[in-house]
Amino acid sequence: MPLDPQADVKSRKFKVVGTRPLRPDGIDKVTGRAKFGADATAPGMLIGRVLRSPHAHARIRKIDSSKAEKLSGVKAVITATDFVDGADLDKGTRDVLVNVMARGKALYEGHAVAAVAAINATVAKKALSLIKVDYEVLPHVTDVDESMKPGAPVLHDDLYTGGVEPKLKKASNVAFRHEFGHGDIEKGFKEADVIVERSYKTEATHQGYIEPHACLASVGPDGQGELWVCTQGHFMVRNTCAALLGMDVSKLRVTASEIGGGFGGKTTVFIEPVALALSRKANRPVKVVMNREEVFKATGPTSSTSIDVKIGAKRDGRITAAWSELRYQGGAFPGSPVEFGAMTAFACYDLENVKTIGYDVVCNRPKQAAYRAPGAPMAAFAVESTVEELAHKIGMNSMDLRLKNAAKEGTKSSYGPVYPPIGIRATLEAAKNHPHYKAPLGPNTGRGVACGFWFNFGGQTCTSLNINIDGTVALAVGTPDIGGSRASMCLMAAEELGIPYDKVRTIVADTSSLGYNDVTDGSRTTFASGLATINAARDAVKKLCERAAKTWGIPADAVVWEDGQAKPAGANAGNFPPLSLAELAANAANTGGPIAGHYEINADGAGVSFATHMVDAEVDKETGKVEIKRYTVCQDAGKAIHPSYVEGQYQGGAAQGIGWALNEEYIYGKDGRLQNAGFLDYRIPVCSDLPMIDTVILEIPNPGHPYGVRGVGETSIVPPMAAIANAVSAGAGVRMTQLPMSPPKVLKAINGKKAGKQH
Amino acid sequence: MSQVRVSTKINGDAIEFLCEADEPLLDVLRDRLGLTGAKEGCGTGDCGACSVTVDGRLVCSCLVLGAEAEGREIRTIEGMANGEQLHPLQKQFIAHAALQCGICTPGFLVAAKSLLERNSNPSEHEIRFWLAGNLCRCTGYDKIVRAVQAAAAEMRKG
Amino acid sequence: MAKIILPGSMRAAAGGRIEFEMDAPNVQQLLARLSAEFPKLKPLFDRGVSVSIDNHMYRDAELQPIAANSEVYILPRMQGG
Amino acid sequence: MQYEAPTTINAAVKLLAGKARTPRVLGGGTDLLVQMRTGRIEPDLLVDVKRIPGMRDITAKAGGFRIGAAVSGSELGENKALKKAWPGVVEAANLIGSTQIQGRATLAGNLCNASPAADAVPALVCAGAVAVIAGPKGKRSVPVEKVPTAPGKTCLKKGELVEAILLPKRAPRSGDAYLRLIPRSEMDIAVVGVGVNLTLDAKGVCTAARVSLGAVAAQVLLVADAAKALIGSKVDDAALDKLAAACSAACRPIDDKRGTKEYRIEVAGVLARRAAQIALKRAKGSK
Repeated sequence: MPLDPQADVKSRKFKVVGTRPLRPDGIDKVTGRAKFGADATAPGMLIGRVLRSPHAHARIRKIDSSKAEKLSGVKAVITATDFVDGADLDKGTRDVLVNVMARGKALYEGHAVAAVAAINATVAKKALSLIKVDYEVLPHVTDVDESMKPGAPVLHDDLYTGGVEPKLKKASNVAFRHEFGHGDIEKGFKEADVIVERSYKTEATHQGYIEPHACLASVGPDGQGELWVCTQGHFMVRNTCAALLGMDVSKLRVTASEIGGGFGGKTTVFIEPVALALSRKANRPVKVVMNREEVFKATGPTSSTSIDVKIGAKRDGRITAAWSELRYQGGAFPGSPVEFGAMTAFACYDLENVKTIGYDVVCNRPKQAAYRAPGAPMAAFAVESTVEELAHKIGMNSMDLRLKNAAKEGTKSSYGPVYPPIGIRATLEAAKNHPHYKAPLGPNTGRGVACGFWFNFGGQTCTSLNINIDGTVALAVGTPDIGGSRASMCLMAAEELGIPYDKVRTIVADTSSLGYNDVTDGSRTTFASGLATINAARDAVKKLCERAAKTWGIPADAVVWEDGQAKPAGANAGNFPPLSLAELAANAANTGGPIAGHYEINADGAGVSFATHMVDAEVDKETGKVEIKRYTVCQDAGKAIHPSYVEGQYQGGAAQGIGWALNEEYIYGKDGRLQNAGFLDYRIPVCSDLPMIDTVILEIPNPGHPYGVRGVGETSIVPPMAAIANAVSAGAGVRMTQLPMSPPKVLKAINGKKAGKQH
Repeated sequence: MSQVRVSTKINGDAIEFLCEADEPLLDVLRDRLGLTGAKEGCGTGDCGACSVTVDGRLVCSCLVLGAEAEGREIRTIEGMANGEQLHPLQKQFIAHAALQCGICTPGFLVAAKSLLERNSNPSEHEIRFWLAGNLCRCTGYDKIVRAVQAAAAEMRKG
Repeated sequence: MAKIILPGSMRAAAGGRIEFEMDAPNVQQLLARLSAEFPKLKPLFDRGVSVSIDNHMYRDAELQPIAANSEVYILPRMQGG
Repeated sequence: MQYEAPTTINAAVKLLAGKARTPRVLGGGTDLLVQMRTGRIEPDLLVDVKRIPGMRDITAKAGGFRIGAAVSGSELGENKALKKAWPGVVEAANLIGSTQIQGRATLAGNLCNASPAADAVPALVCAGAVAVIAGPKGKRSVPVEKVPTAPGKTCLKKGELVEAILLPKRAPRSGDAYLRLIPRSEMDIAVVGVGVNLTLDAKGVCTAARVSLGAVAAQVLLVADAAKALIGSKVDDAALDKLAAACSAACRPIDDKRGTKEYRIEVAGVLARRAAQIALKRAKGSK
């Protein structure tokens, strides 16, 4: 992969990168013209609806759909038997197959058991009521600690804990045991003057994207299929659906609609294979749109967790040992992000002795999906809360304690590799020097600080850049735009080509128009699609120079590209007036035909990213209600391509973290059913809950990207819960160890402190 | 189920449609009239993505029946711009990067317009509480509030 | 020889160790040799791994060359939201 | 299902008293449409009362106010005279849902939905409001606290509907207030709600008071002991302590997803104290 040395990145003077032009999709989105998942229709379109399990755990004895099939207007009814049997699928894909449509057992309330396609929603609804499912209700478990206990109802009798030897004799709900770290923990704790040990719990939260999952599928008798869908990765959707339906990948074309939020929740499939299977059976286009209740019950929230942390330090604040055991439930299938929790828990610090153990646990809840820096925010909540307490116990300013132990270039990370240049120290210093840090606090108000880390990654990426006849540029990328990335792509292409931003139009191409692209996740799009865009542009520039050379009859290497023009490299190259991109494009037919640039890569070298958040929280000590009074985010972006959308990622991550910290939670009843599957009682922050969110963009260039870009989307949700817990604990005068910190929990803690139960 | 015949005005145009007696106005707009700018985020009046005005009153179209539109005047996001001329709110939302994914944007714009029609110089507090029924999961609301303030200022200048 | 470090979760499967001195031209052959020596590692590798070679992270790196003095960390396959 | 929009009360009563098995009155519809969507109810007839003259009017009556059953929260908030006389009632009504919900939701609907957590009801109860009910046998007036009989149930008989809510004439030196606890700043159902309405004499001694609690029992409670705690006092700390104690003592709450028993009991007292202080300030400020 071509790397510009970091010196170049630092010294480089950008022309358009770093400016704040209007986004290309802006007008469509403010006029209601933009087409999202549910906005598509097709001739002869049917409406698909899914029948879901009312039980948290039940054996499916029999499904009788005969009455539904006979109902006038019903065109197809499907169950698990309408998909492949899964024998040839890898374990991960097989789990998706079973999650998409239950086989043998319903593993959580909302688990799909059948689906219908009918001429309208009314008939489809009636048809669902006519499908009779014979359930044998089984004992269930929804709490992570309960699920690990011997004697808990076992979800999968073929699930044996991985990562332990010898193999356990009994199947259990513990899917895997992870372990990371280095040094000698026991030795480290012996050296410590002060040790703080605490246990924490966090509830499951949902990504809460405002657009429910929606798709429109059309499969013909020839097996050719089309799918319109809101997703973070239409190539992933194509490959997974083809596998689940036994289709050739080439026969399925997937088009990504505008997407109304994802945050990780749209990195897998739920209704897409169902819609395709219904369409295949009915031989008609079928539209399936989830309602909000289905989104909460049957998509992929993140893990609820139970975490123990123990940290020891010298009187001077130097941490001598750090240990954590993390237990994450990932719903009804293995794959909770506990390994990333265990890897990131202490990633902000330079530690001699560190050890983390993670348990991946299954229980009767929907299969978790990625949520923004999967696994990291809960671990950061536990660790950064403990670090804060440690500082208090030592009698040291917690900001200084963090600075004293902060990781730096050359630090061996808690998950293994040694860090290249990183920004943790810079974000801490930016926070410490921010006016917010010195501002006076109101009554019953606490100020909290916390750090966060995320890996970021690159992944498979393919872009195509076509020079149009008038010198404008059409750029095709394969990564859905979930937060304004088309604007960033236009900026990077314009920068390389030396043309104005508005001469470039970026589209998200369908799966038949480009090579495979990984999902828009891992904060990879501006990094990886940006990298591919820059190199596709450079490929085009090379060809443009060749065309100029041809025109002038001089060698290609005697031509340089400057300010959107081909010029002779120097006096001895000959004296020719520059040829602009527009001129070269207009004459392309005579110099060798269309001019295009391409680039394919499996991008690595995505730089890790750090953030420090600072928050003031006021606590009503009589009711336990918390109000966020002020919030500041300091984060390393490497290089901000479009600063407005970098700020937007910082602010959005902070806001989601505030919801997670204060009020968002999955609430289960004794019956194992979700009690708050709606926006009324699943309380995401509303406009009047929040203050303005101040941002500080730091730019410590990532050597792995030509412009120094680091992903920014995920790191911003890692520190908030810890920062807010530290602020609320200070304001309430009692350490909060459970999320969410809802009014009843906070008041109970305050009363407990009064009664001398906790200090 | 007996269908209801409704004559109404949408964005100034006289419109007639047939709908089910229990069919929400949102479904009529989206599925029968092709006005998909109003979005269904929840269907229970908790997210505001389906905001429209009925006789100048801001409502969730998922909580209004199509049948109730008889003789009323409905305004939707599709009627907000004056031909090619964007409403100041639309301009400022783009200029302030007040949208990321954009699914909540039509609802916010319709709601904010209704606020500025009643209060030409709202405080941040007034803006935040007026818009509390419009959920946005991307932006943290910061840039949305700033965009509304900027549009209000632009409109006061006239 | 290159220094290979496995995650702690593979210790049991690798006969109680996680650090190895081993030469392999690339990641694919490294994993093959480790699996040959410790068959119980194979299923763990098959879950998917990311690899850090000399502090550079790779998610799909089968053919990444490994130098004689490289430091190689086997890590879980990266995901994101 | 059938939709009707009659233009007279009699026509509405006739429809509701007719052969429809599960008729429902459609006012603002902000609860009704949600219940229909979630399948909790499946009405065979909807009677939209918004086209009946007077249903959307607020008029002065016997020194008080007559509020038509279809008047929306926004319309209440925009009526200066009503807001001046009954600020607690108006602020309670305006707490229901979002601006969008306010464009539709009505006092009568909030009352007839018969939710123990309804925000407007405690304020109406302590205001001594009366519901005017029209039916096949003519009209009757019922104190609002008597309208809900159980969660989701009312005293309305087949064919009856609430036509208007009456608020009494305001005595001098009177003030009311409503406070609720919700986890967010907006958009939530009350975990606890407290209404206080009091009147002072020239010396500032409380001569009359009504105190009501929401979301702490199967129905909104009118708490006589809480009123006693205020009457005869200058609403000083001692009286407020008694008020808080009486309110907490009156609670018969449940544990649910929105709050615990002990939380509701404790916070009922806290909010009662705060609401009484606001009501007192308003009473002193009013002529």
